[in-house]
Amino acid sequence: MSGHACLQHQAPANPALPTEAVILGRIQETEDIFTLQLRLTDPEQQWRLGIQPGQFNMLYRFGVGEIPISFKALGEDDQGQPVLEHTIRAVGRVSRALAALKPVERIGLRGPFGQGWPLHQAENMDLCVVTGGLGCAPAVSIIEHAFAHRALYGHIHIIQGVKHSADLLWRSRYEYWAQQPETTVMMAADVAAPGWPWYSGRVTELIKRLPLKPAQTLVCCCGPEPMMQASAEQLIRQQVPADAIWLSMERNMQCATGHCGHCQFGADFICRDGPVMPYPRLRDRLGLEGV
Amino acid sequence: MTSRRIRIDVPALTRVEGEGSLRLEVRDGQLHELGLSIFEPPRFFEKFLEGREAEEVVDIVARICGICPVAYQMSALNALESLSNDSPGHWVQQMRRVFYCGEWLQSHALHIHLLALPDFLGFDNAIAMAERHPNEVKRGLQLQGLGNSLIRLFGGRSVHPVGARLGGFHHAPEAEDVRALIASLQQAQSDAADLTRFCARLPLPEDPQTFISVALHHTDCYAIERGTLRTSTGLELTADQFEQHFHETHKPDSTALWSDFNGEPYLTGPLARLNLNYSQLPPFLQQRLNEIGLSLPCNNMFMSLIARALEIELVIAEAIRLLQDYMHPASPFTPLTLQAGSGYGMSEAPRGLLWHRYELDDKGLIQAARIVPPTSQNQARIEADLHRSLTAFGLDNDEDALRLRAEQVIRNYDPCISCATHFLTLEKQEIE
Amino acid sequence: MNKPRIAVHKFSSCDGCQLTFLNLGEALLQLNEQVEILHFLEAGMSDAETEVDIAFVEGSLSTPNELERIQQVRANSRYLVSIGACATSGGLQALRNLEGQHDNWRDAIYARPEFIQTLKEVQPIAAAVQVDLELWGCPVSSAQILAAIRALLFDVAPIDDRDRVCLECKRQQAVCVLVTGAAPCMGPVTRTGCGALCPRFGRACYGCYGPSETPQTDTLAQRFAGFGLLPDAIARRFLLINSQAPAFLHTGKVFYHSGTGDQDD
Amino acid sequence: MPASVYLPRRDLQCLLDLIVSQGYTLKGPQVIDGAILMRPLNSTSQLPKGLEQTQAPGEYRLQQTQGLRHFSWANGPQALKPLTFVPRETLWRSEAQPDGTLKFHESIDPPEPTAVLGVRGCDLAALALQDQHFAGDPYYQQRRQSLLLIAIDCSHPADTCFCASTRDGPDAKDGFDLALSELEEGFLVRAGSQQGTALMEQLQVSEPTLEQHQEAQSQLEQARQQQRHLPDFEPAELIQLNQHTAWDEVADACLSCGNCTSVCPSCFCFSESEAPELNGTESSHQRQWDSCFSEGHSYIHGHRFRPDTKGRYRQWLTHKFGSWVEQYGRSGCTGCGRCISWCPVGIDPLQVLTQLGETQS
Ligand SMILES: Cc1cc2nc3c(=O)[nH]c(=O)nc-3n(C[C@H](O)[C@H](O)[C@H](O)COP(=O)(O)OP(=O)(O)OC[C@H]3O[C@@H](n4cnc5c(N)ncnc54)[C@H](O)[C@@H]3O)c2cc1C
Ligand code: SF4
Ligand code: SF4
Ligand code: SF4
Repeated sequence: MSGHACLQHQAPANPALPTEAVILGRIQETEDIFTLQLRLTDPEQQWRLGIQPGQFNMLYRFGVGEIPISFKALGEDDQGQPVLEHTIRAVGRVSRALAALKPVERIGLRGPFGQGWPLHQAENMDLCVVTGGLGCAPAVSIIEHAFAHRALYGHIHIIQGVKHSADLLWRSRYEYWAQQPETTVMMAADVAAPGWPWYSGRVTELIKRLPLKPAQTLVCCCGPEPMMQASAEQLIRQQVPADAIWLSMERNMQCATGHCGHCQFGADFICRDGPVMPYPRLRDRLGLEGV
Repeated sequence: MTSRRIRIDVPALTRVEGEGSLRLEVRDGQLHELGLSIFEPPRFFEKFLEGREAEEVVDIVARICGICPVAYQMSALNALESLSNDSPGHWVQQMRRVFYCGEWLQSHALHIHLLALPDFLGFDNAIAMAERHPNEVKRGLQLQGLGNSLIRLFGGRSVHPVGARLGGFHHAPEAEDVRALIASLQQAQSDAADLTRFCARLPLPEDPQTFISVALHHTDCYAIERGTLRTSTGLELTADQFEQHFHETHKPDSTALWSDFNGEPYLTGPLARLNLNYSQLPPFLQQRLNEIGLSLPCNNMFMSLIARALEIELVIAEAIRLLQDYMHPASPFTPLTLQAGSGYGMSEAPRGLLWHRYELDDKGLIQAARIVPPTSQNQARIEADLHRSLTAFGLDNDEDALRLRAEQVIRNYDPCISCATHFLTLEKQEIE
Repeated sequence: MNKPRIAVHKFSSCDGCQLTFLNLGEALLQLNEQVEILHFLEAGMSDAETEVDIAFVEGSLSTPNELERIQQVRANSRYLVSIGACATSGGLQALRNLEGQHDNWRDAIYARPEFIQTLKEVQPIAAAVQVDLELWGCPVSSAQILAAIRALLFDVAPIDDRDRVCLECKRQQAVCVLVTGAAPCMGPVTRTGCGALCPRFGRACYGCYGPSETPQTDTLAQRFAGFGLLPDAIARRFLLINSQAPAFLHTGKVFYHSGTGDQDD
Repeated sequence: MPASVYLPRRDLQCLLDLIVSQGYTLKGPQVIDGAILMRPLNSTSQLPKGLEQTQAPGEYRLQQTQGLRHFSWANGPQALKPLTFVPRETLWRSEAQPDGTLKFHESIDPPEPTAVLGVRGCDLAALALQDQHFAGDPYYQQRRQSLLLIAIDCSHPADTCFCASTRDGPDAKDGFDLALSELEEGFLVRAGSQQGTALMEQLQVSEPTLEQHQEAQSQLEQARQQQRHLPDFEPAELIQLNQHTAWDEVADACLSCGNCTSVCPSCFCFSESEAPELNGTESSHQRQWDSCFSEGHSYIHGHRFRPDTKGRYRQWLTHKFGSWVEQYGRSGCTGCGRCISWCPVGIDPLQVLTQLGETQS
């Protein structure tokens, strides 16, 4: 049982057309990461709240453009009504323009798009969430989901790797998770500044130390492709079945409906066939330059 | 008169094309110093033309001036094509005239509305003026836009158009685009007539002076894209005779050269053209002259404004006439073979005579080029005019009034200072 | 609400890019509702020293005075946009850099060369000060200008489209002049923005928008050679309006004065 | 093969009139700027007559002959793609209301019914591929459904054509409403849809003679004798040949200009952009043809997956001939040869494939 089952999925007549969402809340998470809490203003569009962890929406800033942003979580407003949460890092044109918005302002939204994490397959299993790089929203969504439905999952391993210890964003979040029962949080920095309490070295080294139960672990991995590949291969060496390893991929996306061609990864359209995909499907192509 | 010293420095003239400055000093009721200087840095265009193919010339000379690129292209083509035994033919000749009408229309409308009118209606600029006179400004912008559309029809874009080539055009407009444009031109005719009337009602200063008018003349029509050179002194010259009578000198505080006609300042531009060719205006414009009570020839430079308005009416009518029976040609150009030698050409840029000379070698490359644009020709006239009009206006006027009057006088010539800087030729040395 | 303040400055140029503003037609009046134009000599606003949010700079740097003036413009503006080939690459007048003949030319032309203060080399704006956005093209189009202003009004960086003319040429359904007529078209290495004007008019692009991203200029030059163009003619294709843009300069120089096949010896 | 009827050449105009009388805007081949383009057509006199062409890598030339045929050439720079997947269009508009709310308006104009005369087998095959790709795209679908297609069996393939080896030509296989086979004196006409049958029934036609059948047959046989062929290679393995030196060679020769993808009738990539009005209260969201040869195609913030020509060429070739098979059950190439002719430097992907295939096996 996952998500809000009451929300029926309903395909829109024109998947290219956004609907309006109002910003109810805006949380500054770090200097350049912020979370938007959104409500869809059109009652007929509420089906979109059926979005699952790992899926994404296209968020539109009026006059500027649209970008793909992963679903983070469904929260609640004061009245107990669901609000859609997206966590965004301000990096370029559109994301910065979104960052400038305040509550009550409106944006456009369309989605959900793509394949999310395999929640059903994960039920009753241990979860191992491996992320690399700077703040990875798809990983957060599955962790949030697992804590929201804690009974459905076994042990939760959270592994985060960063290049430099200073890159770790959202430290408080990890510290909070680390305090939860049945939860392991481990962090690695390739280069660590003095005072870094966690591991310094590669994520794969951390993975080696994990007390995994390979046969009953589902891996959710998200981050730079070389890191995901190395992690997956390491996990396989530790007897985790390849098809229990899931990766969240990233490519340029314009339409999110599998038409614009930008997100092709070999034969897959990341927006439609992914972004979350099982490792065996990606294995041959990962690491091929220019694919 | 009490002893008074006024120094007026307009370090950067506004509402002229390009950059120039004005300095004048009145001492004890006498104009002590007066200097219009142009400090556009030299761009050495004539040098860049050396070693280029004849085909490349139109794209290069267009870039001397963003305001009247068509004029540069047409004068250059006239000069280069004079080196061929063939001519581009009737269709090309007519369509070049239409193309040129577009430039007159856009340039004159721009000058009247954005550059000159604010002077006479008491605003700093057209945008401020638009708040009080929205309809007039919109009308002007629409006329200007129409001129641009006409240029675009043949050139793709209105600044540095890409359509002109040796022997004709690269591309002939589609008949349906021509039809659409004729409709807009017809609609604009009453606006243009209103514009002339509007200008004629403005309280333009009375300021008669004597000057020599120089303009092209053509037996068949009001000269625009071709003709022979005529002066109000009764001379008639072909392009190759120009250098015998017109000379340029370098004035120290300026990057521009000054041109004179047998040692005298002279006027080129709308008023000079009208003075020499008014009898060729179509009947409806003869009527308009009566209606507004303008008698020609006219020796008041302030009437240049009205001359431009009349020429706007003229080119709209000309464009309609020439496009009326538009036929898509089998080819938009005639292939021409150019012989080695010196080619001379001229045409009437919106602000006056534009003369070119090219020396072509037997490989088809340009050996030398010389270009004399209108602003250098009017330069001496502008200074003479400033002297005269400011004195007539009354040097005891206050500083602001003097400055405004001086600027108005300069704007009468619609000087295009960006072009005023490249007519730099080696020949000058010899003359010095 | 305070309207953003705008200035339009002119350096060595033909005025064509400024004219893009004056050619906006009624959009010019609309623009005036959105922004406050403080300095724009040709339009009659003169306040060169005022602080502005956006300064548009036309023209290249070719005198010592211009070098000083651009510093001041930079200091006074939050966002500096260079517009047109002159400002972005030196423009046509930068052709004089190639010959290095500046002093000779000047002395030969002017009776009083001591009054002519010019730099030995024509430079683009970015050679002297930091430029926030470059709008290429000779001239820039009004669509480019309006898009840039609109983006800045939304407080976002304008889009810098570096695709080549070929892509737009095909979108416009123009027929390729290179393939049908062996015309030495610069479209494959030239930045889009003009709407593929020249090919639509049946002629070869002459590169007035400057180099595109990853411009394969050497490859294209080889193709021109295959069409029978002599080295100097190839050089002239690259060394024209954007002769100082590195990619064009590089390939142009390879062929420049490298022999036309009819030397005396 | 469905029964065909004979239409004398002089009666071709009747077919055009019939189509127009049914409310279609008719487009057909015409010579524009030295190439054959599909333009509004109302008279057979606008059609090329006796026109032939030579196509070679990077070269396309038309020649006028004394012949009477209207279709004695292979193709122009574009297939049907611009009619269904248009080069640039607005997808929707948004409006910022004074109260701060946003309104979205879908922008799909009902297309006018359009008939196209002169469609080739390779183009029909490519259309079928795009039909698959754009299945869920309302913008494409609307226009697609308004098309009436009059195909022509190709009698004069160009040197660049290899449709026989992709099995998409030279004759029109399916997906047309009517198909014509041009003979010296007239046309054999066959219907491929109910609409086509209905049209055919309204034409003044006769039974074809045995000779006419034979003429069509031998002409087709001859058209099948093409010089170029799809080389042998294993589509699924193409992408694994990532390090092959063939890529370096082609990267040196290629301009990264994207002409090959733009003329390719099956290429579907597009990019989206926002075009806000100056007033700041209205904006339109547009899409336009893009190409895997553009820098934006592989861009994500801070990284380009294919920064250079090598990677871009590899994407084009491995997608078109490789991953396409996995995506849509067949290769994305229908043998029209456009990418060969319209490449400004005359790169022939078949040669690159051959090179790749040689070391592969
Ligand atoms: C499936 C998916 C989920 C994502 N989820 C999140 C998330 O939850 N939070 C978050 O902060 N970021 C997320 N990203 C990345 C986010 O989409 C980019 O940071 C964003 O597109 C950058 O756009 P920009 O206009 O700010 O940057 P610019 O660098 O100005 O980019 C210009 C344009 O390029 C395209 N583009 C650039 N980067 C990317 C990218 N990484 N992916 C796709 N298109 C791109 C967009 O069209 C963008 O507008 C996700 C990306 C994908 C593909
Ligand atoms: S096609 Fe080339 S030369 Fe012509 S306008 Fe465009 S960029 Fe300039
Ligand atoms: S990825 Fe390249 S080859 Fe594939 S459809 Fe897009 S443009 Fe064509
Ligand atoms: S293969 Fe040819 S057409 Fe395609 S991108 Fe390269 S040069 Fe351009």
